[in-house]
Amino acid sequence: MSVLTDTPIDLTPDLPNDRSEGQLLEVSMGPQHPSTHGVFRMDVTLDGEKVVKLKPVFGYLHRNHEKIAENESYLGCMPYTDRLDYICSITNNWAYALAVETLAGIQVPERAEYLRVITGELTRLQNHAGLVGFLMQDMGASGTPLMYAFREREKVLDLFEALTGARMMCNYMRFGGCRVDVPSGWLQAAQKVIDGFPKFLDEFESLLMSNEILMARTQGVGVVTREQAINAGISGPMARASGVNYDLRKVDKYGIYDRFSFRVPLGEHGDVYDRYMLRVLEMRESIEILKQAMRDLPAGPIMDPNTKIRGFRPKAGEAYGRIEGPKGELGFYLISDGSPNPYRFRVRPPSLINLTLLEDMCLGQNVADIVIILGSVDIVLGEVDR
Amino acid sequence: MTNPIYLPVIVLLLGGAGFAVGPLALAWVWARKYSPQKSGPIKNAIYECGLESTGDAWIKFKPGYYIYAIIFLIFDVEAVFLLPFAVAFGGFTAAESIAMLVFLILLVEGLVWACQKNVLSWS
Amino acid sequence: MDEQLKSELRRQGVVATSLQELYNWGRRSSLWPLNFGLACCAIEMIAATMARYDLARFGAEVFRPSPRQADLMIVAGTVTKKMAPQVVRLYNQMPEPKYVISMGACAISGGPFKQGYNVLKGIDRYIPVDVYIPGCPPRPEALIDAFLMLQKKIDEQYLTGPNRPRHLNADMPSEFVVPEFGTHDLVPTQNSEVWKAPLVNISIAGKNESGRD
Amino acid sequence: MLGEGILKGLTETARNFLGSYVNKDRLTTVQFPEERLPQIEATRDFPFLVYDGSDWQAGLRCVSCQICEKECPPKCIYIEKSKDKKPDVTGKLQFYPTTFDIDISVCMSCQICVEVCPFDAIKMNVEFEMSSEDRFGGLLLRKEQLAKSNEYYNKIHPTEAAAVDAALAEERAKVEAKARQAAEAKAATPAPVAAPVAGETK
Amino acid sequence: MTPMSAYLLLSALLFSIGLAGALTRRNAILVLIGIELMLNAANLNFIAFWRYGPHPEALTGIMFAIFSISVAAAEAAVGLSIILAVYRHSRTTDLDQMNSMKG
Amino acid sequence: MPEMIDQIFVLLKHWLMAYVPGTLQPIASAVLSVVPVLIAFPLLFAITTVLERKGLGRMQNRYGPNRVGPFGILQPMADGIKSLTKEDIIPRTADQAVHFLAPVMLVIASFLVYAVLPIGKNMVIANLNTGVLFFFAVGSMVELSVFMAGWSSRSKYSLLGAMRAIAQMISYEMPLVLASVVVIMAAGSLSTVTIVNMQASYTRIWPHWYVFTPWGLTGFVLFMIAATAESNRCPFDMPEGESEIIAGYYIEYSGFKFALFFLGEYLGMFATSAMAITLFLGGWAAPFSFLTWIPSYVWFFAKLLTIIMAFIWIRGTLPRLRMDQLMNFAWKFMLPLSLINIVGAGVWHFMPAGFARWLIVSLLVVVSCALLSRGLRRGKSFYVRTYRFAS
Amino acid sequence: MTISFLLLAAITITGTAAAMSLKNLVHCVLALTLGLVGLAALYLRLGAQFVGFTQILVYVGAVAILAAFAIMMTRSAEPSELSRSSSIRFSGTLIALMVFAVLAWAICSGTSALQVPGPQPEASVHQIGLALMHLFVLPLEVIGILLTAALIGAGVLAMDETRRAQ
Amino acid sequence: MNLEEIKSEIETNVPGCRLEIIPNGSPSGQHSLLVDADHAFAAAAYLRDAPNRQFDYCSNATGIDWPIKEVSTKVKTKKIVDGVEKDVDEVVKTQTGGYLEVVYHLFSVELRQGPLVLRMRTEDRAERIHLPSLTPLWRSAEYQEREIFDLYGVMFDGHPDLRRLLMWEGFEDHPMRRDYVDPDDYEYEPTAHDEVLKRAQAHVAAEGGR
Repeated sequence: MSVLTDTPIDLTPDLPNDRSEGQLLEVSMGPQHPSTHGVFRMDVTLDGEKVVKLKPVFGYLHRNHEKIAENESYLGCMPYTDRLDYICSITNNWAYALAVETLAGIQVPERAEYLRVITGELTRLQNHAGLVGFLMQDMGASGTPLMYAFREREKVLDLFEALTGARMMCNYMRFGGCRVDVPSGWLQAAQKVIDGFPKFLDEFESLLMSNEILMARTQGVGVVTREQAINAGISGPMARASGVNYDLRKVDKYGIYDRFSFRVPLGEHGDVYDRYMLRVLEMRESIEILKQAMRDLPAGPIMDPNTKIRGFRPKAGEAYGRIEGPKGELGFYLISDGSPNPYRFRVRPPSLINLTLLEDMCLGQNVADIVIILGSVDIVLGEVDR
Repeated sequence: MTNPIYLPVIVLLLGGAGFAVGPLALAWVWARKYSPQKSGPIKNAIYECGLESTGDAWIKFKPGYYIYAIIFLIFDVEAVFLLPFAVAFGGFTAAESIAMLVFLILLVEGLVWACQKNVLSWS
Repeated sequence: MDEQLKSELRRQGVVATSLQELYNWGRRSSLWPLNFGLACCAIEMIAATMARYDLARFGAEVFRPSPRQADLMIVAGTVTKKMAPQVVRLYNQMPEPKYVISMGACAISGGPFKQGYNVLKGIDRYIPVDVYIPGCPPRPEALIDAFLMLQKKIDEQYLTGPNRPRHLNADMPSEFVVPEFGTHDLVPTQNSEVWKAPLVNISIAGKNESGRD
Repeated sequence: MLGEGILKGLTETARNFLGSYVNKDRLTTVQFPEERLPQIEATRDFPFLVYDGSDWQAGLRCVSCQICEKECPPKCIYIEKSKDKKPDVTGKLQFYPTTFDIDISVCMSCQICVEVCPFDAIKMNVEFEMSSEDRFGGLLLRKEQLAKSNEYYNKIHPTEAAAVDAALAEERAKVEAKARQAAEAKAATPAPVAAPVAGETK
Repeated sequence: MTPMSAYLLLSALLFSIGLAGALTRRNAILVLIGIELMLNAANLNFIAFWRYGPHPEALTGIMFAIFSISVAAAEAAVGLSIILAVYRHSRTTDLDQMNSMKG
Repeated sequence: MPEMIDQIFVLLKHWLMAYVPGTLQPIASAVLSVVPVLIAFPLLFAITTVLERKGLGRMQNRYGPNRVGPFGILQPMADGIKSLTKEDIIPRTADQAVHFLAPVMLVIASFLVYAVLPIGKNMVIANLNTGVLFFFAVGSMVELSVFMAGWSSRSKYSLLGAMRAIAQMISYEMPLVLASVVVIMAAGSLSTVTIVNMQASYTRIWPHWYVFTPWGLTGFVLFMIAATAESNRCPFDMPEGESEIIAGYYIEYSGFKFALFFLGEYLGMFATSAMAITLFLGGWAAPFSFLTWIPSYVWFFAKLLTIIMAFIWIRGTLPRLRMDQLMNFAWKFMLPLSLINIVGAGVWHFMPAGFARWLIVSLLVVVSCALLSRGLRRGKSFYVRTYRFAS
Repeated sequence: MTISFLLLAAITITGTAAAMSLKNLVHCVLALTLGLVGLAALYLRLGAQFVGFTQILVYVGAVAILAAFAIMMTRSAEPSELSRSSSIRFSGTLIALMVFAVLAWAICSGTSALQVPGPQPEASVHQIGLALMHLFVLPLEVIGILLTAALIGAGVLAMDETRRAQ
Repeated sequence: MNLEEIKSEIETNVPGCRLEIIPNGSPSGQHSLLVDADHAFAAAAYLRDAPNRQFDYCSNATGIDWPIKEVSTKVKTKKIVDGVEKDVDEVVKTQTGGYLEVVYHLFSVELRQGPLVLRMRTEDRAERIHLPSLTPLWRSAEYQEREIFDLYGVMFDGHPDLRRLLMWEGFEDHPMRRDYVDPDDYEYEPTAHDEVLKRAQAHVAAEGGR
């Protein structure tokens, strides 16, 4: 693409592939932009409305999580993981707990595993619901789908609050189990929320799913092929929308996921619509998992009695633990040198890596598509920049 | 000789102008009296998502927009002919209507041509 | 505005008083926040505008994406050093009168992340903040509470006189210095016009030497 | 048919619009300053210090062991340990904090201080209306602001507080039993050594 | 009562302004606008003659004006397109530059 | 008596006119007919903003503004006061004069179109013979002011917004005009007063609104879609597309100038809605003959509010279209359909009254609608997909 | 000569003169718009309502936009530093002045017979429509062909190279 | 998945490649394969493309800083002290570290295998900090390698767009290195303690008490 200016007079005819007739407009979208989901920034070069170049700029929320964790105890790192992907703190806790458990070889009691599944899947529900709402917001729906999504999210947050004490920053899991057991009446409340959720999904679908505008806007936009997705390390619903059958709940069977029967939906086109629909379908599968987990929840302790929470010093060594977070593969890579602080604390952020293909997805699309492609990737800046 | 029918329109024009300028004047008075204008190089710079805006916004746009304006102009003129026709339509026979139809079809032909040449597809 | 103050003002002239009341009423009833979220707290800020808490009841749901049309900047989340110039520039680009709510621990002091090398230790180093909401993140109710506090603060402002707020005073600064990226840190690291921290608790012989094991 | 999905969506919003006048589920707003959500028991916000009895200074459970200060991830607790010992509510001599500050402008409400406290002295409050216009003065909670009675604790977290009370009572009973034993033993064999004080871990 | 000559004088003035613009301005778009102005001056004449003429009921002046407007519109469309097309090749709308590059 | 209430404003004007000296009478008459419009519609604007916010709130399961004044009705007043007292920022690099003129011109153009809108029986500011043409001619000035706003700000986003706005407005201007041609064909006049009068009669209790014919209904739908686009309302709110280009062409406007843009936009929306009412929904005419005792202006505003509600409803539901889809929709669907609709209206005219012409014209419209929508989808068909699950 | 005429004439002349002399092309277009609106008002004053509004519709609504677009697309909004050489400017202005002088002389000497208009003639849209479909039906069709040709021609010209090659 | 097997496979297929298995002391048992920088790209390409391996998915790439550290280990040696053989604890000082390490976690989506931990080491921490970039093989490494460059200062040869990812352009340090010192930035904190207090004290001292 050539930048055409007034001064050099070029009489040679335009190259056949040079379709840029106008001057390119370089716009920076973000860091303060209504639909970059935080302080994300893209330096976009536009030819009219078409994107010819897009460079993401990160780091506006780089708050040194990894460095801070190197100076914190293993327990002290736990609340920081809440703030990674601040929408789904519980799955972050889980991934971190899993990594520490792998590092130190800790067994988790049965009941704690079930509680982890229940809270984790609830997290997935509220994350996906919120995401779909935000996606619609990016598409220009003036808040309604987002409000409905948040209406349901609040119900889940109430459950979290009743269980863990906080709406967002749950700090619920500990290596070796969970922090607290469910209070009385919680399971019934949770059951009510879970039973009510399909109704909300139906409402959501009738509001949006067959909406022509939505389909016209999202289908065929931001396509990622299967090969691209795997090569770029795309994970989670986004990878599955491209047809990659890789759900860590099935692959790693971490926790007790092999006990539940649930299906993994796969997309074919890998476009925004597939990503959006995959999340809706995953919510339905999560509800299935939740029903089974609620049914089978055993009694028992919730903490491994042998695990020392305070002054925890794992043996020197390293471990990579990963779970299927709502956004994709959330991994923690820990190196211990035998001291109470992790020597190296690395987060494998699904949001960041899912953004790898952002430019490829956006090239040739319209300005309006950028925001929905970005929305469909489902990023949280706390995790992207850490 | 001024046609009195336009007088209310002129009054409306002035009223509308007053409606727009009046509050602006009021705001100006308020700013003068109480709330001083505070300009500054950063404040009065162009907003671009919190960054310093680089490069000029007044660039050469791609002509993709232009074709729409041309077609609009042509159809605008067509509407100019269509409106008197429509007004007098009640008294017309089929022959006159067909004459208008021919006129319309001529223009539609242009539109169809534009459609087929993909001129009308955005960027 | 308490009754005594009101009568006091009434003596000065009914017109001025009622104009002031009207002005304050208008300003406080129509606080349009800037559509601007930084981190975790932004989610709670959004939650505050959502159906459950509904900030719209106070006429504040008009989240304007452009600073030109916004009155209130809710600094919701961690301000990193990379972001700080942008925040300050956005604040500068807002027209007067403008208010800042510093929401959450990170925005107030860097919060849990204050030890980080890229985290600004409080947005009030560069811009004046009206209300601070502690919490990590504060509940949506806390934001509404702070919002009400801001409304009360606006209500108590004078239109004229030496105690009038900054935006009515021509001598007060109109914009604040935007820090620049240095090779190691922001330059300057703080705006001393705005940020005057008390020097407390930092005796050279700190507590570390004395009372700890 | 083009437009079918749009009509479906319109029906949905219309249902919600009309429903908002009749159905509580479709009007979920809690008008905050006047209406409040029912207090959820587990809610946590900022820590506070529990004291027993009526005198907050004497009854403070905190013995200034400084575990919470060390474990606090963002380091927002500041404790200065007393040089002397004062009798606590049971009359036992304990260290006490001369200064106990929590900087709630830093606190991340993670509850780790509560978890690690061996004395059940620090608990999480539910008060969230802490906004302040004063950055330097308003957000530092001193000992006197932090101290809250056990009754208050029982009020905000009844289940948890009851469990804590029971555990403390049990411990106290154990101590008393031990003391009694010791006293009996003392009565039996005069020994000048005082009974070891349970609960003093440091 | 406004005499007809006033309209005609105005029309002549408009025509001259258009002409002056077309002759003096370098930018092709402005030259085109100047030509449009000259056409408009003619339109004013049509209307004025229709109004003051002996047979206003014949509407000829009006019809002429309407047709003239449409022709002018077509002219503007094509003219501006030509300018655009020329610009595409020579990257200028400056008539002098266009001229100098022709040879 | 109902007649009297109906004409109360007209009578009031005549009564007041009696006190005006003869030479000033035309001016006074003009002022007296203009002032109510200048009061009523800005007031309606204020009411609409609060209705919109509350209505959207209700759709979203919340209250909406309800604190400022009783039930929040003083909210627009507070917004107005705030806007008035807000600092006015003109960007340094902006074109100052044009920057100032743009909102002013927008408001003037928006107000000017009300000259031909009959608000009630005998209640129109100027009964121009070419009323509809006047409406469109003045309405086209809005485009120019939007361009001025976007261009003069000299911000990238505003320029993008302005380009979008103009492209969109000129694209939907044509369907707007052509959709109203059918009514003009039927009414035989460009005068809005005549058009309403033509519709203000009844067969038994049923009115003769043009919307109750196949071409009228099609025209109405086309007109409303185009009106939505013309007034930049959702789902055609690309020019200010908040989530994409932040605030579009008025991104750099602050203070009351921004409020003027708001005002202009809403006034434009009211005007096009009122035009739709005038053309298709019988203007101020009552929907049933037995309801004619209700004053005509009440009916007018009732219809207007209904349409506004529909706008709000749509805004609360639909996501935004994309620019290319929008343009395609205008040129490849709306424009051909409105032309076909004109042919349909012609056919209707030349056929004898009866069921046959109903059938034929409806068929013509429906079939062409289906064909066009298929053509619109050509190449990139979209559909509700089904998904497979991994084994 | 009434005040209204003078006012409108002033607006028209100011607008058009500004359009021909301002530096910034967008300003020129805006000034042109003003001038043409003034001209349209003169048409209205002459009783040609339809033509007047058509003028606004076509020129303000479409031609001005088109010109503005052309400016945006050729990036000539900035005032060019180089203006035509003074001799060309001078001679151009001189020619225009001379033309005006000749025309003015002709007008002043020739049209005294038509100084007073007849009664307001009927020029309703209905009549225009009738005339259009009867007397002027052939010109109408010719205009139709012209417009189509203009559409296609302008389209071809404005199309970019690649599209044309297709 | 046997690491030994993989090692020998690579050794046969990538001639000259020096590999070393780094054992992992923790119960996780995730041992890793250390590749020399010169052959790392070829080895990685083999891992990605070999039909029986197909490590097509590079999940995680990260850097680790190992500054030079003196490790003193007590070794029990038999020594003759005063003519008597005794078990004596002898402190042996060894230097470890002194390099930057980059770790890749590879998985196979097709074969559902993993993780294979691949390590590379720079020669030192100051000058010879070049490593081959694996971005041409796995796009997922693009941002992660940029991040490693940003925070640790490892130069990746062959990376298409090696710029700072998180810190701003013009920032000079590599803050995740363990010897990075924060700039002197007076932190007001009413409850300053530990390091914050030290820094604040240093600042106050530098400012001359202010």
